[in-house]
Amino acid sequence: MSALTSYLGSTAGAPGTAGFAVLGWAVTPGEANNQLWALIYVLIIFAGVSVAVIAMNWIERKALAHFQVRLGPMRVGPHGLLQPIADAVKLLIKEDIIPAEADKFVFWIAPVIGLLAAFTVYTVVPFGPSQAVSDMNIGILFMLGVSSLGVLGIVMAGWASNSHYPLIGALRSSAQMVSYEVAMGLAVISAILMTSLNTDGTGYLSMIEIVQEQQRQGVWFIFKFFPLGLIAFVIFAVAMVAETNRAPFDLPEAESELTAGFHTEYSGLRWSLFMLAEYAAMIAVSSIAVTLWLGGWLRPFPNWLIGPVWPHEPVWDFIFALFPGLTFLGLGAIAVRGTVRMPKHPYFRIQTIGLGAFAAVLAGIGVLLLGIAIGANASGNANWLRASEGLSNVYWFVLKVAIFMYLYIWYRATWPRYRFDQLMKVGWKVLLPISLGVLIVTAMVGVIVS
Amino acid sequence: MNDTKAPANLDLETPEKTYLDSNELILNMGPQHPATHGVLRVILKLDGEKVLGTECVIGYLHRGVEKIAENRTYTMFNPYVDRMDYVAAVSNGLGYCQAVEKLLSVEAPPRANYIRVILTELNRIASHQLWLGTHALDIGAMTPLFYTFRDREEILKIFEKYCGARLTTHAFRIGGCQYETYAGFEKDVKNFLAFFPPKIDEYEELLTTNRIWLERTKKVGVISGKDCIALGVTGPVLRASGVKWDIRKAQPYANYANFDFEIPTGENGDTYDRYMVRMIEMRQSLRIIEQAVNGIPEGPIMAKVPKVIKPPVGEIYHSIEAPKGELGYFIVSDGSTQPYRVRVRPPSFVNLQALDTMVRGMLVADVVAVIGTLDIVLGEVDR
Amino acid sequence: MVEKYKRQYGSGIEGQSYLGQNCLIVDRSLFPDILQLLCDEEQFDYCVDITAVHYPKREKQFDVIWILYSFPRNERIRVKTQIADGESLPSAVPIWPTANWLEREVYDMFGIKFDGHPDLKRILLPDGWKGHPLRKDYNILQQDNEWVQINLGIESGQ
Amino acid sequence: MSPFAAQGMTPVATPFFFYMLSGLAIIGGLLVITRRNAVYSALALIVTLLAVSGLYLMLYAPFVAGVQIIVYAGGIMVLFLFVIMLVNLERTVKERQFNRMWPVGLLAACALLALFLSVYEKGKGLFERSAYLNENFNTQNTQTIGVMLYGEAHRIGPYTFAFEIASLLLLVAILGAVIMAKKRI
Repeated sequence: MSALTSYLGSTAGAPGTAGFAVLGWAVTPGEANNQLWALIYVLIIFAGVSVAVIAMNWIERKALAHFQVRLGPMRVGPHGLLQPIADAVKLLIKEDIIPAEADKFVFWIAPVIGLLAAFTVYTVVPFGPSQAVSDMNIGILFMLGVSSLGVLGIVMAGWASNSHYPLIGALRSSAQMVSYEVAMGLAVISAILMTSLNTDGTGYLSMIEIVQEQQRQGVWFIFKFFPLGLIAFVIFAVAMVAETNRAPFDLPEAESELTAGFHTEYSGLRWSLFMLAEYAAMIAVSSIAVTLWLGGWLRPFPNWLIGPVWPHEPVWDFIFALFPGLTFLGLGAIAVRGTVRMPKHPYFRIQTIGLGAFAAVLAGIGVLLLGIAIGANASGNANWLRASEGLSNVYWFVLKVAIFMYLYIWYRATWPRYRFDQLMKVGWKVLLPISLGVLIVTAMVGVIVS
Repeated sequence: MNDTKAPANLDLETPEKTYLDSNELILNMGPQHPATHGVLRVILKLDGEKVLGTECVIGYLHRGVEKIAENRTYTMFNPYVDRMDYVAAVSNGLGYCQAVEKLLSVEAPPRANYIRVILTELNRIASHQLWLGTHALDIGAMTPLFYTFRDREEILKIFEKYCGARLTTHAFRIGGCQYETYAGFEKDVKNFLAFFPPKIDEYEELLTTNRIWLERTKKVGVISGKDCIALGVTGPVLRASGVKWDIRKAQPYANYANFDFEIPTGENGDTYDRYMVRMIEMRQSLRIIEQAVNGIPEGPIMAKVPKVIKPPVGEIYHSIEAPKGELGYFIVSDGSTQPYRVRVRPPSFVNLQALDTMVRGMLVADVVAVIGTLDIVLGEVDR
Repeated sequence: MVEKYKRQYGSGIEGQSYLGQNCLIVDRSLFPDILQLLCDEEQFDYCVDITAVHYPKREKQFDVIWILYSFPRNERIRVKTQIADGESLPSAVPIWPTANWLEREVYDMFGIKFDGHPDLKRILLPDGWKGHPLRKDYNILQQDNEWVQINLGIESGQ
Repeated sequence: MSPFAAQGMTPVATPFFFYMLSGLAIIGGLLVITRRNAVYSALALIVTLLAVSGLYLMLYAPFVAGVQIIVYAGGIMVLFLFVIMLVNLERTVKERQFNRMWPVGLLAACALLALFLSVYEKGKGLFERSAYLNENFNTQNTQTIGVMLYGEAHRIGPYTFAFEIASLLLLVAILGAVIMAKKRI
């Protein structure tokens, strides 16, 4: 993949020297045509997304539980922290069941396709100006295209199971995804149109360039031509929930109607692949939204605190550079509070120690990040500064994506499920006309302004 | 009255002519299915997602309650009725006890009647809460389930303190109540009266004006009042279709004539109206409980009933307004200690018959919503 | 009311009241006209229940009972008839659609057939079951062991 | 002149990728017509489409490649599968794969091949000239397509008319399909 993507590298950047500062790399490995670093990035992102999915699993169960006046997992590890791991182990060692009447090959390959599609999009997700595997000049198209392939996995799973509920789930899923992709694509186009509203009139499809264009224009696109950007963003935010089959659009796996929808017949490892793909896809579409409308890795208030263009204002830079470390310290403090409030009983000793150790690890990471930020600022070493900046880029990006993840949980706790025809109605009769209108109005405003 | 077609039976063999000649799908919903509230099996004939017809297959929970009754004495059979509509066990017990009392020509003393009314209305609220939680869950809203179960707990606590059981309470005896109220009963009930209205507001906040909830329930599973009567549908379903009929008002029993309450009715007979009717019913039940707990008289709680119950030869039909509709007991006595025949007229069983009329031409998701809104309990359907 | 019908039908009809509840005892031959009349002319628009009672020692073994309710009159009435084993009754489904399942249950439990019922088959018990459990000669401990063995793969349902 | 050379980059295993992708496309195409099960055919078609989009990438047409994936693999094929799942597959499996019209089909295919070959022979010069698309393919690729299809400020692009005609044709096709399929509107 990286070999291919390297051909697509955009600006002919000079290949930087292979330094230690991974996060401070001047260009993406893809641009630098550096296969080794690209591979390392891929591995880091793969591991990172997997960990994020596992963490998301725990957070979703806990948050949902607290929405619903219950506690959620409490037994495996302190506050159920090890629950996802226990679940993963359980799923891995479960018997692998393929229904006798199923189409073996398609049944086998369906979750793989879903997972592949969900993970491949991360090659172009920009965690920072150089913190991406590659920067394709059609980045956003690539993301939309590959994530739209995920539905194939669902459709194939539903068909291959040779059972009625999965089949209906697959039918629903295919209709749903195709219809919402249209509205989603139009919303994306209106954001891309905004990238071209600069002095030389060049627009960008590249993920990194889109964010940098927001930086240059000094505004996140969600606030551009208020409320046009906001409307497009909301349309995307609705469509992306539908694209990822989450509540209230979780019809393909509606448990009260179709038992489990397209993965009714799946179990064990294969089922967990679907789960992984679903969460990975959620994170992926959220990162599209973050990139297009919420300024990607840009920290908040870019123009208010330092002017419309992006000169480095050392004081604010420094203050914002402290955030990642402080966040981890805060999480550590929450864990410490949990440790202190653990029941004082020998039975809970191991759990208390475990939670304390977890707090220590979080605090340690926090101290390390703070150290990098403070040290870089104090020493003024360019490499260190770049590393520190890279870290905060990744931090802001992840934070914004995390907000979307929380929204996903919130939706799920609040809303009933749409019915199939209503879902179609919302997609075709509400979202599509609005997104078309927004696109046209954005174009007109853009012409008038420029 | 006769223009409602009887629920035609599903012809599974001959394929119907469907849109674009695509195949119709026979979908077996249940007996193991998350949305069928137990072991109901609904065979759906689908064109894509559209329901062409349904057929209910019931009886998976059949325990032969009516046969058991013929082999037990009147007193011994009393706990069995709790196992029919197990989420409204108190109502079942009330209906049975009153039927036997009628057969014996005995009247329960006033204090017993007040206790009966309080517990029955509490049970009606508990039943509606369980209905609301599961119905909302069927439609996809997870959270109300946990809220309703949290608050139902308060009612079950009162039951537990009163008679020691939470679900199958066996609270009443033939001739009155076995137990005097425990100390603090009135306080507990009054606390509940203060505690619960904000909780109903909370449920309504989550659902009543929720756009998706409105779309999922309005114009779904519509049944007219005329159809309801023809199909024998009773309870909130009938009232939501605009028929203002409640046995508590129409043929009052157990002191209900003395209480001031209203019968909520709907207009459209759709799922949303049924939802609203039940929500208002909960509030009305609170009103009844309030009047009852404030006016509860002193006195005996048990009428003079012989130790061995031997009703004279004869037969009786007595029905009460259970949370789900008209719950009737038809008892034939041959003068012995055992009933010669007990026939239970279960509201869920008869209401379930309307499913086909309500879902024809709708979508699969609506079947789930309609099963939820009919508020069936399979223990009662199958007996 | 009873008088009116008595005049019309003669001795086939008899009124009875016990504990304030009215009962109409009607001869088998007057069905289904009497039900139709009750529904149309006397406004008994709601068929509450249909059930039966088994008296094995009688010549006409079964009492079949319709419990009717009139919304306009707020009144209940029972209609009762006696039939012998093997005799069938006309179905009330054309009059009250609700009779569909109720008659199926009576058929299931007593083996009384209803002519003109759209789909008379067992409702609570499985289709292949032998015997009708609410007949008095059906022992409560008795089960269709053959069915249990074939369909459930266990020795006995006890 | 290859853009790689312009950027001082070395193409890595280009022939390998070309043959791999073409091979995949051809194998996929063969599977489409030989599989009895329509779902397999559709899946094979997806493989072909993806391989073709890979070929577009190698031709420095990333925009077309992306659109190929979104529209064909992600959109149209999903609809294909949707329809295939709704129709009765059992009958198609039983039917003979190739009926006696196959020589005619082969003939038509050969004629098409000949047409392609002749176009290629006649238009060799044209293909080379089109390399100007690639000069600024990094940033200008999408813009160039836009200019070709829609034109610039006050000038109609070379393919604008054809493009608009094609979209009109599609509109008519949509209307026709709706009218034919819908029993009443």
